[in-house]
Amino acid sequence: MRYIPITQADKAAMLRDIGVSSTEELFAANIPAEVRLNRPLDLPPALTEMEILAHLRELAAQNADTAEYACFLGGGAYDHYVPAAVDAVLRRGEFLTAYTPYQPEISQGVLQAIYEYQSLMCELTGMDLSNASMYDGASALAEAAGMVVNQTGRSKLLVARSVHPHYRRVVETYMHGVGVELIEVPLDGVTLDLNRLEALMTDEVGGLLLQTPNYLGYLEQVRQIEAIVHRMSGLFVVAVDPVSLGLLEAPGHYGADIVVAEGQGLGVPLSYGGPYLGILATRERFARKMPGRIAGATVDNRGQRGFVLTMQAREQHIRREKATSNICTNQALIALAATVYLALVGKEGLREVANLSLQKAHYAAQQIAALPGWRLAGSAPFFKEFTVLAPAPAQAVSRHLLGHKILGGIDAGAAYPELLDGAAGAVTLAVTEKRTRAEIDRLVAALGEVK
Amino acid sequence: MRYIPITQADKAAMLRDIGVSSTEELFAANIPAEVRLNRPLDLPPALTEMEILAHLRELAAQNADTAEYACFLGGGAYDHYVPAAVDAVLRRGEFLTAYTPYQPEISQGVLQAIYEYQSLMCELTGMDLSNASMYDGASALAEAAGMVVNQTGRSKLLVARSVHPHYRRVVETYMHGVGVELIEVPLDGVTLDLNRLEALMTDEVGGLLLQTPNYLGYLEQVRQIEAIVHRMSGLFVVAVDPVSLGLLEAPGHYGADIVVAEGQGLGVPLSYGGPYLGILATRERFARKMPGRIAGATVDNRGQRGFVLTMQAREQHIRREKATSNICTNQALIALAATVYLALVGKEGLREVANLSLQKAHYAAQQIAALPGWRLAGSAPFFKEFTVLAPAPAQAVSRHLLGHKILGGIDAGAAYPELLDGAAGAVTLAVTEKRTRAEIDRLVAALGEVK
Amino acid sequence: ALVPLLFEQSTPGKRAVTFPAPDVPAVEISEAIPADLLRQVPPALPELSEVEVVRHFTQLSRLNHGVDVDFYPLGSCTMKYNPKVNEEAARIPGFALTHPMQPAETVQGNLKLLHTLERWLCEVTGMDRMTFQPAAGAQGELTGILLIRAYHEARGEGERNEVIVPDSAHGTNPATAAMAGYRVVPVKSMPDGSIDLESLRQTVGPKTAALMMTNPSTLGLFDPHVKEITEIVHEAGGLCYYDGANLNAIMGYARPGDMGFDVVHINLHKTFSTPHGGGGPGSGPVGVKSHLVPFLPVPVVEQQGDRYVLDWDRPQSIGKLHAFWGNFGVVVRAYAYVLAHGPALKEVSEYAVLNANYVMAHLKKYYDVFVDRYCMHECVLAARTLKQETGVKTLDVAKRLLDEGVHPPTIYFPLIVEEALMIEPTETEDKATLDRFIDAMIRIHDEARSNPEHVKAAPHKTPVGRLDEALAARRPNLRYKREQC
Amino acid sequence: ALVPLLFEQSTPGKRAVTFPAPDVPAVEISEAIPADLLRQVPPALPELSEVEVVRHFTQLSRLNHGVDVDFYPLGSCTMKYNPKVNEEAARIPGFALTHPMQPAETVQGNLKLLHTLERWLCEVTGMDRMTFQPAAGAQGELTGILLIRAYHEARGEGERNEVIVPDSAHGTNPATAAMAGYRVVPVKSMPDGSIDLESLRQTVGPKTAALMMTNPSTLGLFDPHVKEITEIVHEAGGLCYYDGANLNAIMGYARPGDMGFDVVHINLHKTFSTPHGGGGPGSGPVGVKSHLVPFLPVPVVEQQGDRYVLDWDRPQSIGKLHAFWGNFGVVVRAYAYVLAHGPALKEVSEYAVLNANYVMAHLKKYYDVFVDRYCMHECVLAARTLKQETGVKTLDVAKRLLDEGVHPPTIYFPLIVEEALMIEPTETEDKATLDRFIDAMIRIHDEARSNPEHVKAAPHKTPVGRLDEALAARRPNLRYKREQC
Repeated sequence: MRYIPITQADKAAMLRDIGVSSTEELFAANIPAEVRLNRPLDLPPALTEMEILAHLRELAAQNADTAEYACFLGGGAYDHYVPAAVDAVLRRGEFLTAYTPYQPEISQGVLQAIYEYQSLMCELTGMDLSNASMYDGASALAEAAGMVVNQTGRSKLLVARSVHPHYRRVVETYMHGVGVELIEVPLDGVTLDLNRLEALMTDEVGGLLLQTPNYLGYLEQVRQIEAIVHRMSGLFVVAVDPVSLGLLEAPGHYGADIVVAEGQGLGVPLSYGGPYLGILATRERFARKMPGRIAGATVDNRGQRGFVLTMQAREQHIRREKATSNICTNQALIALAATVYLALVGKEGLREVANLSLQKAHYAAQQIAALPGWRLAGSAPFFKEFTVLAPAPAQAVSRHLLGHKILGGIDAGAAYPELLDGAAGAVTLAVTEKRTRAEIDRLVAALGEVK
Repeated sequence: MRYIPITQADKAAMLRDIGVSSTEELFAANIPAEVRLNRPLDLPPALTEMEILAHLRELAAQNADTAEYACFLGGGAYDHYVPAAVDAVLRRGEFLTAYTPYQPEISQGVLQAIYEYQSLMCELTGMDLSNASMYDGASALAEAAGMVVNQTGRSKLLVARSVHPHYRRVVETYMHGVGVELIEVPLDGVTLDLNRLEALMTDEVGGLLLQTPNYLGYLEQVRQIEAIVHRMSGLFVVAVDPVSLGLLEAPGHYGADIVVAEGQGLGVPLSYGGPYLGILATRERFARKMPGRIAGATVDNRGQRGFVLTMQAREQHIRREKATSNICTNQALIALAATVYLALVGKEGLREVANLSLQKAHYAAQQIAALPGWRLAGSAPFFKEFTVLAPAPAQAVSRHLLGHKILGGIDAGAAYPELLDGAAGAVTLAVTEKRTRAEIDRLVAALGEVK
Repeated sequence: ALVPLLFEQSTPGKRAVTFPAPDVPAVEISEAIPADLLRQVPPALPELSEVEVVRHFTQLSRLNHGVDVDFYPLGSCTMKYNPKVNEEAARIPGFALTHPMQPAETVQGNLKLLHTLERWLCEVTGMDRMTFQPAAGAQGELTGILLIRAYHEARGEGERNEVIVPDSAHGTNPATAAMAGYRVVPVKSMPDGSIDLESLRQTVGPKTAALMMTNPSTLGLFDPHVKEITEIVHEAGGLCYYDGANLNAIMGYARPGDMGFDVVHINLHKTFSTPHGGGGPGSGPVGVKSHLVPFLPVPVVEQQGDRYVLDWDRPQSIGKLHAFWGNFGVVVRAYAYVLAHGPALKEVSEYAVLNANYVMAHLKKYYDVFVDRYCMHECVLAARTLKQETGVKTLDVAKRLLDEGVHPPTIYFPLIVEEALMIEPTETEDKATLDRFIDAMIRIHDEARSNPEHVKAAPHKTPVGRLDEALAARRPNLRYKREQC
Repeated sequence: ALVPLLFEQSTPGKRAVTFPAPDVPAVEISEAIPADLLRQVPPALPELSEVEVVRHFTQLSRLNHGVDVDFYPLGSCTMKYNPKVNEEAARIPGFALTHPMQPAETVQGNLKLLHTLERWLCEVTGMDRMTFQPAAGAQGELTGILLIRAYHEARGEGERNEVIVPDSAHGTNPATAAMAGYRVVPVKSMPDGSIDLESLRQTVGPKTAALMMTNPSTLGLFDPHVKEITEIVHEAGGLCYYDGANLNAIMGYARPGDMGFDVVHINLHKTFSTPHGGGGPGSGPVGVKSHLVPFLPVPVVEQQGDRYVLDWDRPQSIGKLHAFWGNFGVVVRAYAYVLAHGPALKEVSEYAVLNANYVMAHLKKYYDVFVDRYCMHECVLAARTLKQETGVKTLDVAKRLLDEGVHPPTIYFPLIVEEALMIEPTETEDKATLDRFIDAMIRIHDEARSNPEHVKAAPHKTPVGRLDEALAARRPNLRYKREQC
């Protein structure tokens, strides 16, 4: 009877009003015997609240976490600081336990927050409009790919090999069914090969999916790339790290047609990979092709400003098989987290986070590159993440760091063997504003022990 | 500028409106030079939010806590389970950041919660009325002592030696200034000596302060004691463990005149001793002598039920030096915690908590008493806490348990040397519903190793 | 404006959260980053103090309804109470502070939790394996249909290009099929929402890849021929997809796997009580029968002795749906929820069905019922007669309910019911709340006769009145721009 | 009723939180506990489900105003913003889950925190040592006066039995003196709230134990003769007690210790920004000059090398005020607050004073100001003229403010000002909020002339209207009883 507030007396009265003698009659009237389950569910015995928490704490204790370990892992999820006020807002029951604001008159809180989120994403990315959120960065990129195909009518797409391998895999998965051909543009060093891009970017190709900073941490030459893509009237899709936009140019200012991002860095805990936040922003002219919910401002019959869900003619509950996407439930609460986060750090704060991450990452890179047997995988500019060639396999590096209570060492060589160049391993490291100099020095010292 | 939202531009405009050129003028106009501090405060440099939490986590890591150690400590603070919904309610900004409900029209939330708290305390204790809270169990007992003196006009009070030594010390501190003479009633074994009580309880004595279960964990013979106290028209003040009232008779039903309690067990974290909750309930006829805030039901000018602070003529802000107490800020949020807790566990749940604690404590006591060299300090009935005589000094026992990740072993012999009876130590142990049989067995095994 | 926008409250120079000064030797940004990649104009984020941010969102929240505030019988959305202990559970540092790229040996707790919940949910649904990657129901559907596609392709039956979807289905079903590259073939429902077997028999064929079905249907009624339906599809070589939107009706009573479904998705945020968050995050795990296991997204959590690993080596896999492993924080909450019930999960469905029938029993005298049969976990009523007689339509009834402090039911869905009101009370509501709702619905029904204009002008007590949605669509204002304020 | 009482919502048999079955061999309760000590009738606690409890308190909270909701310029209460990080700080398991009876070696972090904050607060106040035992300001006062009593008694001057309290003082001052067994001797204030030196000179004498003083006074003005005042008292053999209620005005600018005070209490929930919680918990640490250190409550936290211990061996101690060591969880929050500011604590007072003067500058044309001088952190205005001219009194102004969504100032205090309005904006309010308040106060002033009856009937927009306090006092209804519902 956990969480069920019907007493036996109430149940009896209710059954009487319904006109049956047991709930079994209700089920019997509906479910034919041939599909009835005639045994109890084979589940562990119910626990009380106290036991549930004790059990889960035991389970969680079997993990290493970033409270105990210094985290230099990145690869699309970053250990940025989450201000305390973010969770204080998220815990408000009116946000936490509401659903999609179908009834705007009692949902102005969620609706205004979405409108503010959309506005913030436009400011960050330099784009005209944003939806109310996608599942994560990877599926946002896949939805953007679908938009490109729909918009251009071209069924080939270029994907930079420097895009996060998981993201590429998600794009492939989404595009497989609709028969889109994905063509990989290879690396030249640690960034996209512009010559190959130029050759591959034909007028049969809908556009390019790019990520910058890319998976290895390096900044792509976006202005040159933009020119190549647009020369063939392709669409230029850019996946970014939103935190980087405190320092780096907004994709809207260098010609991106669609910007996607993983929003986790904006006030969202690592939480073993989710729930995160897919950001998707685009140009006004692609508005009707955009997937996902959108809130808009309007007025009520008392003359007050208010907010509603709008442009719903794109969506599945109206358009069904002709919808721009099947997305329904999205990541509203995480979008709220990002909204609260950006309101808290503000204009200066985001720049500070970006700058601190950059400073510390560059310090770490310099120190590691100075270690005998270690060198940077490339000389391209980077933001908070970079890749180093190691004198040992990446897994050995990672294992060694664990012994020093450090999480770090994504195996870049596994995904990009072309990078190794004779080295035993290639390792990607991320450094956020949370990492202290002492922790970085500890990392460097530990790496120095790797042979 | 942490938490200060005035910008330099705003400041300038405000100074202009005020008609000064700097805030210094405002201070200069008020504070004479002779008392001005002419140097910066010698405080550590300001930290950012991120650094504050990191620093505090480091500090907290220097403590042993009950998440890591099995806690068998009691002595007025108990490791009972706090349901998650309690803190969810307490975090609501409207409760957390309000103050005493001086403006009832926008404070019905706090006021109704206080009214409900008062009602719950009356139900628990069997008394007619309760105030809105006192600081803690000890000061509640001291305030009750003051009530007795005021009500009876007798300036001597009996205090059972079996009352928590800290509580007795607080009562002494409070009573010292007003010249009340406190007379200690000694132990007979592990409970009050009824013969001595009978002898000491004269018609010059205002009453008796008793605690049951007492500091050593044992139940006092309240019915016999009540008869003795009332025979001399004294007032009978009883301090209880509110959790015990799920099983034990309510003091209101055996003639208590004032009931006080430490409310920590009702949904309040241990928090190294505070904030806790002082409960004070009494008979209707002592209403005007009761210290503290009281909420009452009334109606508004629209005919709706509402709640207000009432009976304020007792209080310091009206009566000044003639007030029943100087108390102003109390423990409202902790009273709210107790209210939420009791609503969550309800009638059955409180009984379950009490019963589980009793069952586990008795199991532990039996097992320990069966260890060679160990025996119970007395044969009186007990609830969730008991005292054992040990083959080693209490501090050695406590130290040994720490090595087994167990917190336990309050030194009863230090406060009650008469208890030792030749044993090397006397140790009080508490067992709540949170302790598992495995933990108790671990405790027993560890104690078995003590020589 | 009830609450000004963050941007409207912004003042240059205000700060809330600040960060420490760098503790490493400074790098010149201009040396690290080429000028053409540096931002020239910083993003115009609002500048506010912490008190303003907290007040802003506190005030916004107070304009919002949620399950924590009062009844929320939004049909099809299963707005049940979200236990507070689960919020604590998901915030345990050992879960919340783990990085998705940690080596498996450092996240054994996470992997064990995923593996265990997979087993439990397979038991509830009658499936063999499950993936937690889909972030919501719709992504679960896409995953499921792509699994079916991969199955057919692996068997050399890639020419199957049709997915059959009943006309009563949620919009996500046809939209999903289209996203997976399928032609959507509608099949008509009978008036009781069940699938017309004859029509189905005529629809299936060598082009049939799958049937997507919600059971109980969106009318809240269990399709008695479900076994026959899945057999018809299977005989035609198609597979059967179970949309778990309405799983809250049948737990412990029946299992999609036993009905013949090959794939099923579950909405953890509905049936397993994770908070809806104003529109997510959800979680839409997908379960499959053994013949579809090779196609599951990578990686799959496998147990090896007493260790758990992520298995990426699955050549037939459809790929990935999520950058990492899905909405793990949501999964933790669902795990705690199952633990809180054990085999008594069955009672969840029992009381969900009881509550829906109780509401229907009381309201069917006042609102139209098209199928007068006991319902499952939700009941679909309609204001068709009311509209004919008074001009008060379903939308008006819903808006008037707002004045009663409860969230209205889903309206105008399913599409096959005119002026529909789809009421899903869930099992976490007590009789008193249902009675209050029933009384309100009856009062509105009566008021529609005595004072229809008052109902049509509703809501009257909400912070804003009826909003001009047409204006919002005609002149889209989708973001703040400085010149607007 | 807006929200039914818990008891009115109760239904027999409902449960929220449950507990596991015993895992130890059963003991018969009747064997463990004598029958006459067992409860015959269980306490009639309400029986509710978790969803009902959460909704109940969520709904109640929505009827309540707090600093998180909007402006709360309640004079003398320092309703500043409470940083959210401090809520996290106090909940760190290493703090929140420590037991007060743990051996010192297992709580070194706690003891270090207490010892460090003691040092910091001594620096802010100019005192030598401090105790954290008092749970609130009033208990701090009692502690302080008992320390003074112990001092005189130790010097054989126990005959000093008078405490001098200005007539402008908070009620806690005289109430405290009486609780400590002293005769309260009032001393008149000058119209500007400062102490009449002549009158003071005539009042002090061999009976004088102490003077209790708030500076700035409750009129928000700093007493320029404070040094002379403390000297007069000291010369007469008395000690000086500083009521820290208004410390938020002077941090970094002046220190009670430097003004000649021997004892001071601080309200952590005011000046150091710990939440007021609807009326507590607070924390009222007391600082003393060295001559009072021997009398501090036991135990005292002492540093020995790099270890911290609790020192109980203090024969001259006044004893204890709290069962343990005070409201530790509140102390953690204050510690975090000091860390967030460092020496910039001075700016807290700077802006608190700026804000109060800004409000006064704008409102003194509309409301009476008795002392036209720059104020400190709060300003005292009055509606005396308004009342004379319109019949609208301070209470009406306050109630009308409720309709504006802000909490009214403290009213009818200090007692020496007729129709007083005591406004303390604190430093955590921005100019826009102050302007909104100023506008509202002016609007009400104007409305009092144009439509006085509307003001007198206020509030109009709150969930309840004016409440009948007389009825509440005449027919006390202080608890729910079953027959009432």
